[in-house]
Formats: sequence, C-alpha cells, structure tokens
Amino acid sequence: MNTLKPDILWSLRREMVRIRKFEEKAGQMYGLRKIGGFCHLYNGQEAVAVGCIGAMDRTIDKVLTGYRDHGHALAAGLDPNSIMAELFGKITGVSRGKGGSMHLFDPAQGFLGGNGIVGAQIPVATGVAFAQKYKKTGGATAVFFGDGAIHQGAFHEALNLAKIWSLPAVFICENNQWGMGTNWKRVSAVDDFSLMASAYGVRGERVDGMDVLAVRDAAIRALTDARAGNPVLLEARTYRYKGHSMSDPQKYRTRDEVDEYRKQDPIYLLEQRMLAMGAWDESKAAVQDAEADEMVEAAVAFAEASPEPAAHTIYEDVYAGEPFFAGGLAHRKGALAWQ
Amino acid sequence: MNTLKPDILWSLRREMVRIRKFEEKAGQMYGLRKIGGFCHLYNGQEAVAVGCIGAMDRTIDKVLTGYRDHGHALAAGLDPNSIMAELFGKITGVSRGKGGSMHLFDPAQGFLGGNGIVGAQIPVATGVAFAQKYKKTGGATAVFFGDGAIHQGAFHEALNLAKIWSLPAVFICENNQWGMGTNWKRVSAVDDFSLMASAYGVRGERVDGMDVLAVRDAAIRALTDARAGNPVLLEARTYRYKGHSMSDPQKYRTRDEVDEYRKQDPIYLLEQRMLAMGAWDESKAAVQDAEADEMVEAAVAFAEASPEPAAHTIYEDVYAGEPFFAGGLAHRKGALAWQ
Amino acid sequence: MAVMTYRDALNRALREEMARDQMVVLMGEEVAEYDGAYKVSRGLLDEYGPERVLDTPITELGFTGLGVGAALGGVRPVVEWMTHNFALLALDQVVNEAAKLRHMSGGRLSVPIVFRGPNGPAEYLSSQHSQALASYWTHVPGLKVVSPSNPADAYGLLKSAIRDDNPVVVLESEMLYGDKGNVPDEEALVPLGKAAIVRLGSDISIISFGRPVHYALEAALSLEKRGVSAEVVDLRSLRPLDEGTIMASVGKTGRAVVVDESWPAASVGAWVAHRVSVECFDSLDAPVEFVSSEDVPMPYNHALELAVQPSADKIVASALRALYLEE
Amino acid sequence: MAVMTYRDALNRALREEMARDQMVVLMGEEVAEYDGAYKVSRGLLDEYGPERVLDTPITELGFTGLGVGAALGGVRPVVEWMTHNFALLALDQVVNEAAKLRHMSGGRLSVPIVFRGPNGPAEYLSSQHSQALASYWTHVPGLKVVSPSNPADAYGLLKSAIRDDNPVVVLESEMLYGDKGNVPDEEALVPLGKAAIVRLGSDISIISFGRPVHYALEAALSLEKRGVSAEVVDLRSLRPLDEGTIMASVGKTGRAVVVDESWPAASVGAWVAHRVSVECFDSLDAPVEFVSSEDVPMPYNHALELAVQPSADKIVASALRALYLEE
Ligand SMILES: Cc1ncc(C[n+]2csc(CCOP(=O)(O)OP(=O)(O)O)c2C)c(N)n1
Ligand SMILES: Cc1ncc(C[n+]2csc(CCOP(=O)(O)OP(=O)(O)O)c2C)c(N)n1
Ligand SMILES: [Mg+2]
Ligand SMILES: [Mg+2]
Repeated sequence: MNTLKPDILWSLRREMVRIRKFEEKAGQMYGLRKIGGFCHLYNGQEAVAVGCIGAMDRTIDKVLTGYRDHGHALAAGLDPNSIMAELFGKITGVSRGKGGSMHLFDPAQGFLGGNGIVGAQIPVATGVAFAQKYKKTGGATAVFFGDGAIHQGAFHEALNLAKIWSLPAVFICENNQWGMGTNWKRVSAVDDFSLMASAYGVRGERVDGMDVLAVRDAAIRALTDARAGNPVLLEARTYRYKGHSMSDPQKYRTRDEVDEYRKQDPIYLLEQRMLAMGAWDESKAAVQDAEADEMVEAAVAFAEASPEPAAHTIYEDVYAGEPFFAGGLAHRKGALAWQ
Repeated sequence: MNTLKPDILWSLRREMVRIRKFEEKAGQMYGLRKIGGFCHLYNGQEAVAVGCIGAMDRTIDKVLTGYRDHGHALAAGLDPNSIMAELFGKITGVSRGKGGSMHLFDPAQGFLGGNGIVGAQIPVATGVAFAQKYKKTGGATAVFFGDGAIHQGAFHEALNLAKIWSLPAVFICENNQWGMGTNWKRVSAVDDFSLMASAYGVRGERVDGMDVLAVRDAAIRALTDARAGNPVLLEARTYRYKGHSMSDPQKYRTRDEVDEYRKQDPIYLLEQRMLAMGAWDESKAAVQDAEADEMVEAAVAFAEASPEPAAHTIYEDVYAGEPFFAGGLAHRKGALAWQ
Repeated sequence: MAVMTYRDALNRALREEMARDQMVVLMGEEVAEYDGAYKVSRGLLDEYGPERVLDTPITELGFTGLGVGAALGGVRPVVEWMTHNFALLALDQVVNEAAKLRHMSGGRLSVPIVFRGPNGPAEYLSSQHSQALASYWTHVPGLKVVSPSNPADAYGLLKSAIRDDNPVVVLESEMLYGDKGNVPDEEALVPLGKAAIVRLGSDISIISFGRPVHYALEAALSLEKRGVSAEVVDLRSLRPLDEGTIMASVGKTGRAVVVDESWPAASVGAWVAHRVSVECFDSLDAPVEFVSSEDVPMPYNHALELAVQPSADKIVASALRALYLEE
Repeated sequence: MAVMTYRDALNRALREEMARDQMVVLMGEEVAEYDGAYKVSRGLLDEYGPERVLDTPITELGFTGLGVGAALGGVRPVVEWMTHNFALLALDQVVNEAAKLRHMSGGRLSVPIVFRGPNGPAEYLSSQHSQALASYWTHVPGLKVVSPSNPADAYGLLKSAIRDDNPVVVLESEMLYGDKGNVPDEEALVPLGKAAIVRLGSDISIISFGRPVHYALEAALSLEKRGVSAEVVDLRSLRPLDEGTIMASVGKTGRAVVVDESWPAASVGAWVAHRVSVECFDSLDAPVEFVSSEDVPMPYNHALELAVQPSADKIVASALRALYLEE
C-alpha cells in the first residue's frame, strides 16, 4: 500500500473530491427544487466507490449499485453534466430524464445502474458476471448494496449461484450503519457481514470503508479472485453523513455520532496519509479542488441550459422496435393533449 | 439415548411403520388412479418426522412442512382415514377434497400444512412461532423443508427474522440428497447445511436422519433452545427411496445408490438398536405391523366409501363470512350447470 | 366531526384497533422507531411498545410470510409495505399463502391479516417507485381489496379491514396522506364491499377509486360549467366490488367514464368497464370510456409523469366524447 | 409438414435458435440433466453442453434476475420457470427490472430475454399449482406476452420471442404439451402481435388464447349443429394485442364471447371484452359474453376443478345467450 505511486494517490483524492462536491451541489439544487423525489447522497462513503471502482479495468469490468448511485456513477467515469441533467429531469440526462437520481446508467462506461428496489441489483449483477464468463471477456462485475439490502433473499440466492457457477463477481456491502432510520444492528443477526460469506463457501473480508487505500487493496484482491472464478463478499464499514434521502429529518441519530465519523473522513484520512508519505502538495490540492468546483458549476449550467424532454418521449424507450399501446391510439392522443 | 424407555422405542417404531405402510398403500392407490396429480412419498425419511415430531409437545407445539407431507401429518396425529380421503379428493378429507396430497392440515393437531411452494412454509412457520411468543403459549414451531428449499431467499429472510426476534422456531432441513432430479451438491455452495446457521448467529447441527434416536435427541435439544428464544437450524441427512413424485422415472440415480441407503433403513436401524438393547420382541412387532396394515386398509375403505364433494362446495372455504363472486351470479350459474 | 389528514385518519384507526384488540400488531420497515416512512404509524411505538409495533429488516417476502403465519397463530397482524412497489417481492406469500390457506385447508385455517401501504404514482420517482398495482390483488379470489380516497374512508375501511377474518389489502395513496377531510368523532366503520356516490348527477357516471376520485370530482365541476351533470362513484372496495351501486348509477345516466391510475391492460378499471358494458348494455348511450395511465412505465421528469397519468382534463375529454359533445 | 407435439415443437424452436445463435442459453430448474420437468428441453444438454443448458437451484428470484443481468451483458437467455405459479417469486425481477431497464436508462439498455414455462390449470394439483397468470404479465408495459395454443404456434412464437430484443413472456400449457399438430418442415416464424382466425364463421366471434382455444373450437362444432356459424379468434399474442383482427371479426359477426381460463377480475379476458365493447359498440347486437374460470382458487377434486374452468359447454351457453337463443 505504501508503495503506491503518488499519482494514484492524487487520482484517488481527485475522485473523492469530485464526488463530495457534486453531492454538496446536488443537495443545494434539491433545496432549490431543481431536483425532486428521492435523492440519496453519498457523502462520507466516497472511499468505497472510489477505492473499488478505481481498482477496476474500465474496459472490461462492470459496476452495478442501488439508488445511492451518484458516487459510483462519477467514479465509473460518467459525464457529470449528463448526471446533473438527469437529476434535473432533462433530455440531455444520462437516462433522458426518465430515470432521475436513482437510475443513472452508462453502458459505455460499464455502469449498469442505478436500481431502486433494495437488493434487486444483486442477482442482476450476478447475471452480468455470468455474461462476462460466458463471453470470456476477462471482466469482472462489482455490485454495491447496503447493510439493509443484505437481508434480502436476493442476496442469498445470488451468492449461491455465483459460487456454484464460479462467476467473476465481487459483492460489496456498504455498511453505512443505517438503513433509512434503522441501525443495522437492530435488524441483523450477526455483527460482521463478512461472516455470511461462509454460508456460500466464498471468501469474506471486512475492510475499513473510510480508508480508500484499504478498500482499494481489498478490491484488487477480490477482483483477482473473481477473475479466477472465485466470487468474494466484501463488507466495507462506512458512514453516511447526510440523511437517508433529502427528506429525512434524521431524528434517529445524534449529531455527535455523525461528528465522530467525520473525524475519520475518507478525504481527510487520505490527505493525512499523503502528508505522512511526503506526497502532499497544498497547491496541487487547491488545483484539484478548483477543478472539481468548476466541474460542478459546469454541470449545473449544462443541466439548467438543457431542454425538457418533449411530451412524445413518454412513448419512447419502452420497447426496442416499434412502440405499441394497449388500448390503441386514443390513449396516446389523450396524453399528448397537455403539451 | 440408551436410557430411553422401551415404550418410547416401540412408539417410535410404530409411527415409522405406520408411515411406511401408509405410503406404500398411497403408491398403490396412485397406480390405481384413485389418487391424482403430484404425490410425493416419504419412504426412507420416516425417522426425521417421527424423531422430531415425537419429541414435541402436541398440546402447544406446531408443525409445518412442504408438499411431501403425509409422514409429518401422520406423525402429528392426523386421522389416517381423513388423510387417505383427502388423497382421494373426498369431502371427508382433512381439507374437504380441496387440498389433496400436498395440502394436508389439521389445526387441532397443531399441523398447519402441507405447502406446495418450495420454501414458502419457512417464513409462514416463523410467523406461527411469532404468534406463540406473542401469546406466550410456551410452544415452539418445527418447520421441515428440503435440500432444494434451503437456497430460496425465504430461508435467509426467515432465519434472520427468527434470530433477531428470538422466536421459538426449529428449522429442519431434510437433506434427502435430491431436489427432484438434482443432486444437492450440484446446486449448493456448501457441503454441510448446518454451516449456514452461522450467517444468522443461530446454532446449527447436523444429524443422521436415518437414526430416529439421534434425530429425537437433536430435536429435544433444539426445542429446548427454541423455547428459550434461540432458534436452531438442523440438517437431517436422509434419503428418499421413491421417485420425487409418482411420475418420476428416476433416471438420475442408480439402483445401487438406493440400495446402499436401504441398508441404513431407519426402521431396520431402530430394530437393530432395540435388539442390541434387549428391547426387541418379535411378536410385539408383528402386532404393530398388523395394526398398521389394518389402519391402512381401513383408511382406504373409508376413503372409497366417502362421498365426492358437491359442486357448490367450490364456492365454499374461499372467504370467512358470505361468499362473493367477481362478475356476479352469472358465472356461478354457469359452473353449476355441470352437476 | 373533526378535520384530519388521511394519514392521521389511518393512524387513528390503527390506534383504536390496537386498543380494542390486544391481538392486533403492526409490523413493517420503519414503522416503529421512525414512526413510519410516511408517518402513518406516528406515536404507536410509544403507545403500544416494541412487542406490538415492530421494525422489520428489508425483507418483504420474509416479513409478509411471517405475518401470514402469525395470523394462522391467532394474531391479527397489520403488515405495512413501505410502498406497494416493494410488495411485488412478497406477492407469492399473499397470492399463494394468505389468499389460499383457508381454501386449501377446506376452511380449517383462517388468515385475518391486513396488508397496507401507499400505492400509485408519487412524484419524481421514475418507474420502479411509481406504479399503481391494484390489479395484482384484485385479480385474486381469497383476498379483499380496498382503496380509500378520503380520510373518513381511510379510517373506516382500515378499521373494517382489521376486524375482517380474511386477508385484506389496503391501497393507500402517498399523494393523499396530507389531504384533509372530516372524520366522525365517534367510531365509524365503513363496510368492505360498499361503493359511495360522492357526487350526484344525471348525465354521466364517473367511476373511480383512490386518488383519481379527486380528478373525477374536479372534472365534474368543469363539466357542470358546460351544463353536464356528472355523478361520481367512488368504488372504495375493489373486491368485493359493489356492482349494485355502479349499475344503478349507469342505469340512470346511460353513460360512463371509468378512471384508474394503473396501466390499462388487465386492470381493475378495464374490469369495471367491462362489467358496465355487459350489465348496462341496454341503457348505455355510448361506449364506456376508460381513462387509465398511459401504457408506459413512469418517467422521472415531472411534466412527463403528469402526462402519463389520468387528469381532470382527460376525464372531461372522455366524458364529452361519451356525450357526443366532443369539441 | 411434420406432425409433432407441442412439447417437441418448443424443443425444436430452442434447438434451432441455439444452433443459430451462440448467445442463446437455457437455464432453469431441471432443464439440463433431467431434460426438463415437462421434457421440453429434452436432449439439449447433450447437444449444447452444460455451459449453454444450465440447471439452477430452486431460486426463482435469483435465477430470473441472473437471466436479466445476462441479457444486459449480451447473452440471450431463455429462462424456464418450472411453472408460472412459481414465477410469482420472481415477479419483481420481471416487472421492475426486465420490463423497465430500457425505459429507466432512456433506451441505453436492452433486455433480450425469454421467460417461459407452463401456465394455467393442470390436473389434480389444487390451488397453488393450478393458476392462469397471464394478467400479471400482460398488465405491464415493457413486456411482450404470447400464449400459443398449438404446436406450429409454439414453435413459431418461441423462435420469434428468442429473436426479439425485448423481454418476452411465453405462456405454455402443461395440458397441451402432448397435443399433436402440423409444423412446417422449413423454418417458420410466427410474428409477435398477430392473432389468427382459426375457424371462419359469420354469426358470432369466440375469442380466446392458449388451451381454451380448443374449447372454443369444440363449442363452434356444437354450435354448428344448431345452425350457428362461429368464428374463432386465437389471440396468440396478448401484448401487443392484435386489435385489428379482433375488431374486424366482431365487426362482421356483431357478437362476441371472450374465453380466458384465469380468474375474471382484472384479467386479460376482461380487457379484451372491454376493448370489444368499446370499439364495436355500434356493431354489437348483444353484450360481450365472458367465460372465465370461476372466481375461486382451484380445488384438488377433479370434478370440482373441471367445474371451475371454462368448457365447451359453458362457451356454447354463453354464445346462445349472446344470440338470444338461450334454452
Ligand atoms: C425492496 C425495497 N424495499 C424497501 C425500499 C425502501 N427503501 C429504500 S432505501 C431503504 C434503506 C436501505 O438501506 P441500506 O441497504 O442500508 O442502503 P443505504 O440507503 O444505507 O445506502 C429502504 C427501506 C426499497 N426501495 N426497496
Ligand atoms: C417455488 C417452487 N419452485 C419449484 C417447485 C417445483 N418443485 C417441487 S418439489 C421440487 C424439488 C424440491 O426439492 P427438496 O427441497 O430437496 O425437497 P424434496 O422433494 O426432496 O423433499 C421442485 C423443484 C415448487 N413447487 N415451488
Ligand atoms: Mg445503509
Ligand atoms: Mg430433497
């Protein structure tokens, strides 16, 4: 770990800062009602997405996650402008304004969402890994899910399948300690999720999810195993700073608890590490920060300037090929009347 | 174990013989087309139902199982006449001819089915245990399921719930080594299901499911734990002699494999044990066998003599209170026309 | 009469039924310490304690099945689904267990359970979180299904549902939780299986349930301005369906618009429209109009998601078509 | 032309499509070593090997979701559900993933997958194993749904389904697997979305899909003996629905009986009946008759289970009613 080249350290910092600043801005834009609905921010958890996805081979590997997906999408290289435009519901958004915050996608970057049903991405990702193996692409799939999601039957069924079919999948439980207002310990029979790996004969590992270098190391090991046909379960112990979604008053936890975790902030931790290693450079950091600010501002400007989707687009993207409508054209005419 | 009173040994033998003979007869009746559909026989697995259910307190405890339920129903004390009548689809059947082989019930005996959806009984049974705890009945619930069922998400979700809510439930995986034509090892990531207990922080134990005394011992321990709020997972390694259901040609296994297991036949094993303990009595055994034969013959006679359900009964047992029909009485009249 | 929100009316029903019957428990995601994702269960944990108000893990199949088993065991569970969208994971336990156990056991078992939670479009949530799934429950014999459109019905139907010995699915509406209305001060049950005429009229019947009843009432006001007198029927109960009230209304008006916020094919609305077409064949002066959501998944963009759903304008247009008054 | 069973016709379709396209794989419970619970996949393991014909554990949600992901990854999976009854456990992955991923991603993702297996009543199986669940799939935009009633359609529709870039649900019928019929020797695709007139007639249209098409044909023969000429429309495709063919037939005959073996409420049959009532309002001489299964779970007893289902006799009675020839 200490042998990491400085440019890797800087690149990890850059990715985390970009996510942090993007999320802060998304929060602001939500406050201004530019963004609606459920908007789940990733602040505090940056090291997990950045540590894992940064360790992947973006030409062949694939990433799936849940609804708290801005961070993973940015780490996977999605265009920030198109992400912000999606949050604004614009036609220039990654999902043409149809998906919103929870449903970011970009197959060109190997990023397959962005899923709103807790745990549903786990079997889907296992299938993506199946395709990688079947097509002998050499790639692996990483799937992220929460401490709440791990109890879903989908997790159990998927891990068994991944193991018996030797699929190149890495299952990453981001234990941010809360599933909405429920502390993970109240709904879990075990206090270490990596233990669950033993029920599927796969390797389980717990990693400090605030330490991007530790996450990166664990991810490299896991990806190596996965590529060899040995799926892995990682638990990344982390923390979310913000409410579950923008509408969460967070009465279930104390400010002290949040502050305690902020002391282990993943960006701060990495900077301390860089300092200790003699790889720190204040002015370089300032440039990174400024670039991230610019990226975020540009994204907002792009989203603002982008047009709304046209009414007829509601009928698009439903089917490959010709669209069709139950009940015929009468319905179609009715809907278009609003325009 | 060796301190067991002879009358308990005889009663265990009696129950197993009754089941064995009932199943042989059910198989014959199926051949004669008195019974239709899926009919899953329990031959070979008798020690599991008898060992467990025999260790339960039938006044407060509850039993649930899957579609291979004749053995559990008999062990739970259901009237053999009404079971056979149910297999014949008669109105005198335990389920009034509506359930058939897979859906035997008798709440008066604490026997709550009889479920056809693989694994679905596991959460239901967990809820029955919830009711026992909530109502402070002191009872526990035993739920039986197969080596195929353990991979269902329902298992995972239920065990976690049972543990975090300290429910009096005993989960018994009857590993008869085949899920239809699939050998359990081909679809399982682990080769010892009791290991899976560790993912839920519950005690797991593997027991020889051909040895009724071992099963009984394990069940007594498990029930004691369960009553104290500690759910338990048991794996009973057993074997089914017959096809998955009556229509299964069993091409997936050799006669040798079946014969090998017949050497460890649970009834034979118990008899050897009794012989070794000096508790064996040939004439007493003959009386038990004759009584079981009589029971089975009487059941067939009862089923044969029982009337078919009347046509209007299709509208009964759908709702508590007044029945009602989507589409009104026209449909109702149409159906009754056949009578 | 007190004015209260739909949310508080549901809360009051739960509170009263839990006070009345020790066997009533509430379980679901975030129902206890968080007071409910939509605050329907506010204060119930404090009042009835953690044995009767239980936070579950996010395991819809598991805790729904657990509820079914608890009902078999004599408890009367109210299972909250955070939304009906997530209940698709639990569908098997409702359709194959709750709805069938009485039947499969020849009447020996009883499953007194309520499944409830918000159903139908919310706002800015895209397609996985904005679906109207009434048809999945209404299709199934063995279940009862209700869909209150206002606080008094929310209160009265939920109370009846809890007391019923059958599994009852309650379709609430997230968008109605904050709506206010009069609720009687005294206990007032609304029977399952009875529709309500929420507006009298003579020229056309608008038949709906849940949130779109409000669009229907709005449309009726618009129509009034054009000299058309619209009667509005709020089904309240989808199973059993109160065909008597529906057919009497259409028999009188001779014209019908059915409104359902779900997709059109194999929907409750299409079923009601079909029944009206058959039963009122001789009195119908025009084809039954059906306003559903568009036959597409729900988009995130707000203008688009509104365009996809039924609206007062669409109902007016349909009513005018049925009256041959189309512009 | 060769005479073959419905089962073998499906088998041939799978075999040919697997030969044509390396990306086609088959997965499900017992599909490989056991040759399929209903032997639809007989011989495919031997021919295509364990990488393309995969036995899954009994985990409907898991392997259905895995199939969806494999489709995202460029494989073209055929997922066999041992029966549609068990698919209720997998419903979420079909409705919330397969049907919506294209839409939620603004068209960036494609989910070319087929879900297939027997649907509808079998014999002596009671209520959890004898259900007709067409409406659950047909309700959902983003899916296509087909239901072949004979070997040639089974062959041609399954081939088209595998080649389609959308998720397609195929409703087979256990009771039809052994039925024989002519299937062309050359490759012959049946397009998705096209109904077939399987019997020409002039007095009444009987509209159905899947197994009840056979009851409809039987009923047509009986009706013929009474001097009534019945046309029989086999929908074949439920989504998209071929309204053109349906309405042309009813427009000609002026009378319709819709037959669906599912429960009546919120069903495909009621939807079709509704559409006919609307589109053929001016040409209908009688209310559209609808013969569904009774509104009850399926009993085990054989006489009862037959009584619950549609039959030729029930169709004849409905047709006579529609013709005002009721005895
Ligand atoms: C199947 C399903 N059930 C419930 C929800 C509502 N819900 C959304 S997020 C969430 C909490 C998930 O917690 P966790 O898995 O820990 O992820 P985190 O939000 O902490 O990232 C819940 C209950 C849902 N979207 N899907
Ligand atoms: C959810 C579901 N999937 C599939 C089936 C079909 N099926 C019935 S029994 C069975 C095998 C079950 O094997 P196992 O759990 O080992 O029990 P056993 O039959 O050996 O007692 C299958 C696949 C079903 N009934 N339910
Ligand atoms: Mg969490
Ligand atoms: Mg087995």
